[in-house]
Amino acid sequence: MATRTDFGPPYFRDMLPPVIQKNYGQWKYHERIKPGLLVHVAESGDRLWTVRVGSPRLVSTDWIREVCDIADQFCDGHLRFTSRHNVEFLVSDEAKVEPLIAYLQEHGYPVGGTGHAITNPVHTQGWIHCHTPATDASGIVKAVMDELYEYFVDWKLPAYCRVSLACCLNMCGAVHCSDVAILGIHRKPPVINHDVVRAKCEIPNVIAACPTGAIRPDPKTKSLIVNEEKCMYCGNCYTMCPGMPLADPVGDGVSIWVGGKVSSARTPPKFSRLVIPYLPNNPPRWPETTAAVKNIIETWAKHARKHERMGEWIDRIGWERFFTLAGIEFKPQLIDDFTLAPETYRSTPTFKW
Amino acid sequence: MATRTDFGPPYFRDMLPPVIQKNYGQWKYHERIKPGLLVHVAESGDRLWTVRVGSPRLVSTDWIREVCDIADQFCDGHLRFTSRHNVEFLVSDEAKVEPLIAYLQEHGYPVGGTGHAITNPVHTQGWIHCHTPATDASGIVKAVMDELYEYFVDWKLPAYCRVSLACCLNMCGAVHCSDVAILGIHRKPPVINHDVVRAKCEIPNVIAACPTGAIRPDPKTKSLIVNEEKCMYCGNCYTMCPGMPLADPVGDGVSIWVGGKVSSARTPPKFSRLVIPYLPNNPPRWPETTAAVKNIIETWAKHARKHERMGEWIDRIGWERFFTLAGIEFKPQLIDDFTLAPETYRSTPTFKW
Amino acid sequence: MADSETPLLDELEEGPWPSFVKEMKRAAEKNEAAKDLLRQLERSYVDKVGHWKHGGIVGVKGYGGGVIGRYSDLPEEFPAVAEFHTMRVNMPSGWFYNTKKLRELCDVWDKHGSGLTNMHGATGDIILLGTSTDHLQPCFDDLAEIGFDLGGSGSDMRTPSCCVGPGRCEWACIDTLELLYDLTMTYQDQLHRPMFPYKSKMKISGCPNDCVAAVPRSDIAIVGTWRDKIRIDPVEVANYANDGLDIVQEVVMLCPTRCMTWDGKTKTLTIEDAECNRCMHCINLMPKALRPGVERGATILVGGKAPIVHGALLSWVIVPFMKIEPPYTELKELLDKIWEWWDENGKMRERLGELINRLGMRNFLKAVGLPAVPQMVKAPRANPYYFWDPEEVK
Amino acid sequence: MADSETPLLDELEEGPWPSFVKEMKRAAEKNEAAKDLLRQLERSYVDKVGHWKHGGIVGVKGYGGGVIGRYSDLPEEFPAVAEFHTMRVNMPSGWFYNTKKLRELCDVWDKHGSGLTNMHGATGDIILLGTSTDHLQPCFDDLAEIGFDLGGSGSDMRTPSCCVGPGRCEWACIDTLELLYDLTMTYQDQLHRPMFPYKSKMKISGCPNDCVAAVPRSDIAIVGTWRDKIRIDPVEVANYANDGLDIVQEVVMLCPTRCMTWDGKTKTLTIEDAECNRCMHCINLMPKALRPGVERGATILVGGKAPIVHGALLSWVIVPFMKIEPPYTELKELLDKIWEWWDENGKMRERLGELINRLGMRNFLKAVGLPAVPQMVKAPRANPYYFWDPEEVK
Ligand code: SRM
Ligand code: SRM
Ligand code: SRM
Ligand code: SRM
Ligand code: SF4
Ligand code: SF4
Ligand code: SF4
Ligand code: SF4
Ligand code: SF4
Ligand code: SF4
Ligand code: SF4
Ligand code: SF4
Repeated sequence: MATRTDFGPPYFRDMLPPVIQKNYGQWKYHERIKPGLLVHVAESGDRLWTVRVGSPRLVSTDWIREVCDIADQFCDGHLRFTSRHNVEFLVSDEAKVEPLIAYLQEHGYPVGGTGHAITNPVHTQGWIHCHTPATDASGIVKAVMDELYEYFVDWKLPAYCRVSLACCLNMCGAVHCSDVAILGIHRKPPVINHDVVRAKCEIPNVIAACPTGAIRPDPKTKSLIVNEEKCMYCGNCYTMCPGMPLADPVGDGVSIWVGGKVSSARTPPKFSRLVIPYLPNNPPRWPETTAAVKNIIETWAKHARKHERMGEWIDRIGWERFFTLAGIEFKPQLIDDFTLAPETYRSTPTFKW
Repeated sequence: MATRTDFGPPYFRDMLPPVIQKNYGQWKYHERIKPGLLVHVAESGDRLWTVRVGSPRLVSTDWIREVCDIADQFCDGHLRFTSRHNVEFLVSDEAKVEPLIAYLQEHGYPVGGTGHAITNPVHTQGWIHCHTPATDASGIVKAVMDELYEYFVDWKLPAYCRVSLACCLNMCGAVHCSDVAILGIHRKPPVINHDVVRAKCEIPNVIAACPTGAIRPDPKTKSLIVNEEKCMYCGNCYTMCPGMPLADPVGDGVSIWVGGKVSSARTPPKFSRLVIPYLPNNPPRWPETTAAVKNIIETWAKHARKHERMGEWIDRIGWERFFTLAGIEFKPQLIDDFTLAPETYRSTPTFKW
Repeated sequence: MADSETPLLDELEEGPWPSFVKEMKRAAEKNEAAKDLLRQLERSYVDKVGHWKHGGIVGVKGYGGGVIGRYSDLPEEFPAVAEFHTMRVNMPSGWFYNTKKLRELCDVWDKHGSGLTNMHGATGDIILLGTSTDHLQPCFDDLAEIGFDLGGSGSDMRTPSCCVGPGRCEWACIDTLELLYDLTMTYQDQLHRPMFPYKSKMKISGCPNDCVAAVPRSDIAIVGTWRDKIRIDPVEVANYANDGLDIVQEVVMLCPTRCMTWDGKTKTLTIEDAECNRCMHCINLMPKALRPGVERGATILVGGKAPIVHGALLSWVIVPFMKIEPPYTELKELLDKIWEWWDENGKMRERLGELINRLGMRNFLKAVGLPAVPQMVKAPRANPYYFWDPEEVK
Repeated sequence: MADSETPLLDELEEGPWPSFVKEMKRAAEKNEAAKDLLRQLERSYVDKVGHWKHGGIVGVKGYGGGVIGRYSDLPEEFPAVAEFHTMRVNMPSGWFYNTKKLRELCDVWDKHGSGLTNMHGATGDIILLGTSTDHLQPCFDDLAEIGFDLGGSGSDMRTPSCCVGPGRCEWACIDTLELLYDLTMTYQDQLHRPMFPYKSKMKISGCPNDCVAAVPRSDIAIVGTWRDKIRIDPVEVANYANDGLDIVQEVVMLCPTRCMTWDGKTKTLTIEDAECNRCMHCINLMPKALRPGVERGATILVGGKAPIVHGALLSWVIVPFMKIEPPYTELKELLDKIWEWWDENGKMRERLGELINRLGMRNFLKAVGLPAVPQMVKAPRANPYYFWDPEEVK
């Protein structure tokens, strides 16, 4: 059999429930009925209920089949996933909405994640499957979400709050614009294995990969030298060359970033910014990390105005005030010294004590 | 006679009028009585009137003596200059205030420059005395201020407005944070005189001086080569090396920048930003430049709210709206492509049409 | 518990949030690889480092991407994950499924892989997590059978994604789902065969809420918007006010352009539409009363990416407004020009945004034939270091 | 007019703004150099280029700076400006003069120079515009006689300047005039003998209004501020309101931190002082009613400069608050450390701000012994590229 290629993904229209087929592009408005439950009303008057549940993302085929069973029972076999990896059950029969929710709650599916809630953290592979992690992904997310559970299933927050995690600076979790980001970091330069470098790496490419120009060729060893003063442990050299591993039980850990956002609602997208440069890897529950995240979110929840995202709140009160309110110590690492650093320095005597 | 050195400037206390000697550091409040006239009231109840007049800055000793005569007549011989080169007559006798003003107005001294006015443009040498100008200084300032005169002697503006001029990118006029800046620019790369380069220039220093790395040594001529594609005519190489002049009657001219500010009142200091990349040198009155400056100021005056500086107004309405309101065409040069350029790009679909 | 091989991970079975450890254990019941994965992960929890070797190139016939090779660095201890490659499977637009398709997928994966998946990966693919080299081709063939193709990896166009859009959202200004499908099909070659200087990501959101994070997370972001006025239903506005929405505090005061006024007496909301920047906030708060305009299209932004190499970037506006209608010719011509310029000028591992920074936005715009407009910038330049075409200087 | 040698410049005698051309003509009546300057300038107005040669090093005994050498490139045509050097004369603090001193200065300059001056130069000096090489030393000697010393030029500390401060301003939080005099005297050597990698400017403003443009225009900016509460005189506040100041629109709404509330009924203004950032706006609008607090000092900012070489910079906060009292020991120790670090590490023509950017703020702070505090930044870093001391990683 000749291999068929380039046929693309299944056509989405074949997947849509009839109510969507009929009202495609003809939605008029929606309402948030309660946490985890939306209703969308079409111009035709038709209604579509969505019940959103949290997923661990790393799931077995059994879990998928289970979810399918539920969709068969309540949604005529239709469901979708969200851009943040939640499951959405698409219900066209009002009578099935409450039974579905009851069923889900009974079976341990967290119903929520809509509106002014914390939704599913976008995250990454970590020790499960990647070769460059500075921390785990699924484990921290589980530990953090156990702590933040109430904010997923209920509306207790002033605004949206997106928590994300990436296990190394590659930032596959695209944490760079999250209200709260958890980012794995290394703190030690690569330990060079010259044999591997010689055998497997293209020296010029490795040199070019270093953002700070810390790597230079070593004619003596026919390998590389890292200027450790200039290395900020990004791991980019390791991505290019297996001879330069950075992972280290003492060096590795987690950093916390806050105030990013993606949407352009009210204010344009913002980058998340470093507030805690290092917390240790402390499996299985990363207590320092979960505590830090919870503290930040609850400080924000306590002080922000309605509809004010983390970053919008901080922009209003000032970063210096954020640190006092959250009780976080300001560390030298927080001061930028990369290429756009001057844009972050304060050029005015106006600030708060 | 052995030369005396390092004795420093005259001691300022010897210059202070008695009312200041007495009330030094004990001022309580001030009032802006009318354009050009301030009164400062001391804790002691003493009062000091200040009458401010515009100066052409480039003045003869005769002018200084004339001003001294006036100070002798009305101020017991005391006066000062301001950080923007105006003269301030310091009057301690209320009875002399109005006669002084009458005298000044009669003799062609512009009384004004205080409060919500345009004050004296900080400016530079231009063709009068510098070796690197791309335009003149005093001439444009005179032409512009003739047009803006009413805004100096009266309070017709929503807020402070600082106009400044520098005749080359060295920006001695420190125009980089002005409400409206007039900046001389070259538009042609240096024309290299290899003999001069060889005789007078330190090649490595010239190469290092170029912000874009456009200069490289030419082993053949023992001189330099400029990569014209990379040259943005900053003139920095010429500052280092007389063999690289850029001045050119066709290439040279003026650019217009807006929205900068210095004070931290309300909002932190801001840089001025390019809105017109080139206007021709058209002495003696630079009509294109004066018209452009006037148009910008009057557009701002018409649309801004009270106390809203040029840059604050633009920040509120958005730069895209500034261009439509001012009727200025947006040119490709306005888009940054220097080192901090990405910070100026728009990362949101939210803007005005 | 005392005898458990995975005491640390076992702790993560507790707690209200659904447990990935439970999922791993479920898979481990049927699958040796899943079992060894669990054991190796426990080891990582003890050692505080990962236990995968660096990289490894594997694939399926005719494709250059779509599979991530992975090998344990402790193959003796965990032989079932000695080879443990991931397949990235292209999801349907909007992640819509019927249960039939999903079950078929599960069957294929139980046959060939660990039975573990990510639903979904951060780029949007279905991630089939862990199989051996010799299963790759058969697995692909079986996937093809049920209509699932691979997504991207390596220096290719990555699997593009889009928000739910017209499928369920009243604000979709463009047909995100159909556009995504069309582009995916048009660029199958770019998706499957790495040929670029580096990865290129595309994401499509139906409106500025950007539910698929196009602006920060894609080299090419297509975000729906409109050119005309917000449509107001005054009766519904008044209803929101009556129902307790504080229109002044929650809407008017948070409008970034302050282009709204509220007359509390007549309960009338007025929008000075020319000053509205279409941020969606007021619409978000009153979906029954306010709606995007009817002259719809998209803003195109480019350059977004994560930090590697020169720092993270958000995408930048290069086309303020483009009509987006089949066959999407204008858009595709632009995409082709962008990729061509990048392909010609980009260094290895240089994303589009970094190349634009290196060569200058001005050069980029010229190369792809776009005019400079103020909508592209937050503010014009503050430095006087700009260039002239010798033609202009006469 | 038809016969005038300077028809273009003559046009600039018209109009309401005082004319520098008139001034030049006045000087030209008595002085040949002033006359040739006028004629050469007319030539520039025709040619649209300057007519001065590049540079030229001249000076007075014992000093390395203070004189700007200048030579005409048309010496045959304009022989009286063949040599036409400028002397930068250090002005008194706050540009305060009595007429006696000024007349003495005029006499010296009429004797030795063109009779033309700038009152003042953009850095603050008295600019004596144009003399010949052989007059430099005698002119300096005569200036010394009447107590005027030279200012800076070249790679030295430039003539520092300050706002009028306690001389006439109720808001001065530090004694700008005295501090300026003291620093000028302390650093005479640095001022007169170029010894740095490049120029170093210092400016002192008494409050955040920054009337001497310290933040954008100096490498080292000293700006007065306070730590405690704004002092309110409630009666005067009410008076302003009664006199027509719209306290809500003009004050409260423009307060950047929105830390003020206005009770229209009782005419009471309340400031939540902890949230005030001391921007001065409310004080500026109601000088009779509001005043800076009493615990006063200065914020120190460094790095400001014009664009050459790597782009313009505004100064950055490095000390949020420092008491500024004679003998200013803490301040001077800091200045010494800053210059020392710059001197040791700076490349030729590298201003302080550029050096900090090149070596990193972190390194700078460490070298001068200042702790990292949030007041130094608008926002913490957004990129994950940061360093650790090996000592910290244990
Ligand atoms: C289902 C989903 C789209 C999809 O194709 O999968 C979606 C669906 C909706 N979004 Fe979203 N958003 C979805 C991801 C996002 C993201 C992307 C992300 O988080 O990575 C964003 C950007 C977040 C950010 O700024 O960091 C996003 C920012 C918004 C906003 C703007 C919120 C804000 O004020 O900043 C709205 C408007 C609102 O709800 O007020 C919105 C509104 C909506 C509405 C109300 C749109 C509608 O009329 O149907 C939908 C229900 C929202 C809810 O959760 O209450 N959606 N939405 C995504 C659900 C993710 C999840 O499982 O939690
Ligand atoms: C005399 C002078 C100081 C000196 O030592 O020479 C001075 C004197 C005063 N300034 Fe100033 N400022 C002086 C240059 C400046 C500068 C510097 C500059 O323009 O280069 C600034 C920064 C301008 C900028 O932001 O671009 C400056 C920004 C202010 C401000 C803040 C204005 C704002 O809203 O942004 C105030 C407060 C106010 O007036 O409301 C102020 C207030 C004052 C007060 C009211 C202070 C006082 O209580 O005496 C003085 C009279 C102001 C007036 O003109 O109405 N002064 N003032 C300077 C006069 C320059 C001139 O001749 O025009
Ligand atoms: C699987 C996934 C994480 C996840 O758990 O979901 C992932 C996993 C990897 N990413 Fe990623 N990236 C994944 C989404 C992302 C995203 C998010 C997105 O696409 O929206 C980003 C940030 C956005 C971006 O591309 O800028 C991302 C930015 C990176 C980078 C840094 C790229 C950059 O220019 O900054 C690298 C490093 C590289 O390419 O060398 C990288 C590299 C990798 C590699 C291939 C590791 C490597 O160095 O070669 C990881 C393989 C892990 C494994 O063994 O399975 N991954 N990666 C995501 C892909 C799943 C999918 O196809 O759906
Ligand atoms: C006279 C004066 C302009 C004026 O008409 O007032 C002036 C004139 C010159 N400046 Fe300046 N600068 C003058 C204040 C400034 C200022 C304003 C300030 O000090 O507040 C600046 C911007 C602030 C700064 O320093 O960053 C300034 C930034 C420059 C620069 C660019 C420095 C930079 O780092 O960006 C240069 C170029 C250089 O140093 O090579 C320069 C160089 C020059 C030279 C020496 C020309 C040269 O390339 O060698 C000019 C001599 C002109 C002449 O023949 O008389 N001048 N120069 C000002 C000094 C008068 C005084 O002492 O009071
Ligand atoms: S963030 Fe880093 S460690 Fe985590 S999956 Fe991506 S590349 Fe791997
Ligand atoms: S880890 Fe990053 S900074 Fe360090 S040597 Fe490798 S590429 Fe360079
Ligand atoms: S701005 Fe340029 S041309 Fe003008 S005085 Fe300064 S250095 Fe000379
Ligand atoms: S003018 Fe400026 S950019 Fe051009 S070569 Fe000289 S230093 Fe370089
Ligand atoms: S991006 Fe806009 S159109 Fe798409 S789902 Fe979100 S709110 Fe709806
Ligand atoms: S969409 Fe945004 S900018 Fe437009 S009126 Fe609504 S809140 Fe204001
Ligand atoms: S800076 Fe402040 S103290 Fe100095 S003159 Fe201006 S307002 Fe007064
Ligand atoms: S000084 Fe500025 S921040 Fe403080 S209360 Fe007044 S206006 Fe507000």
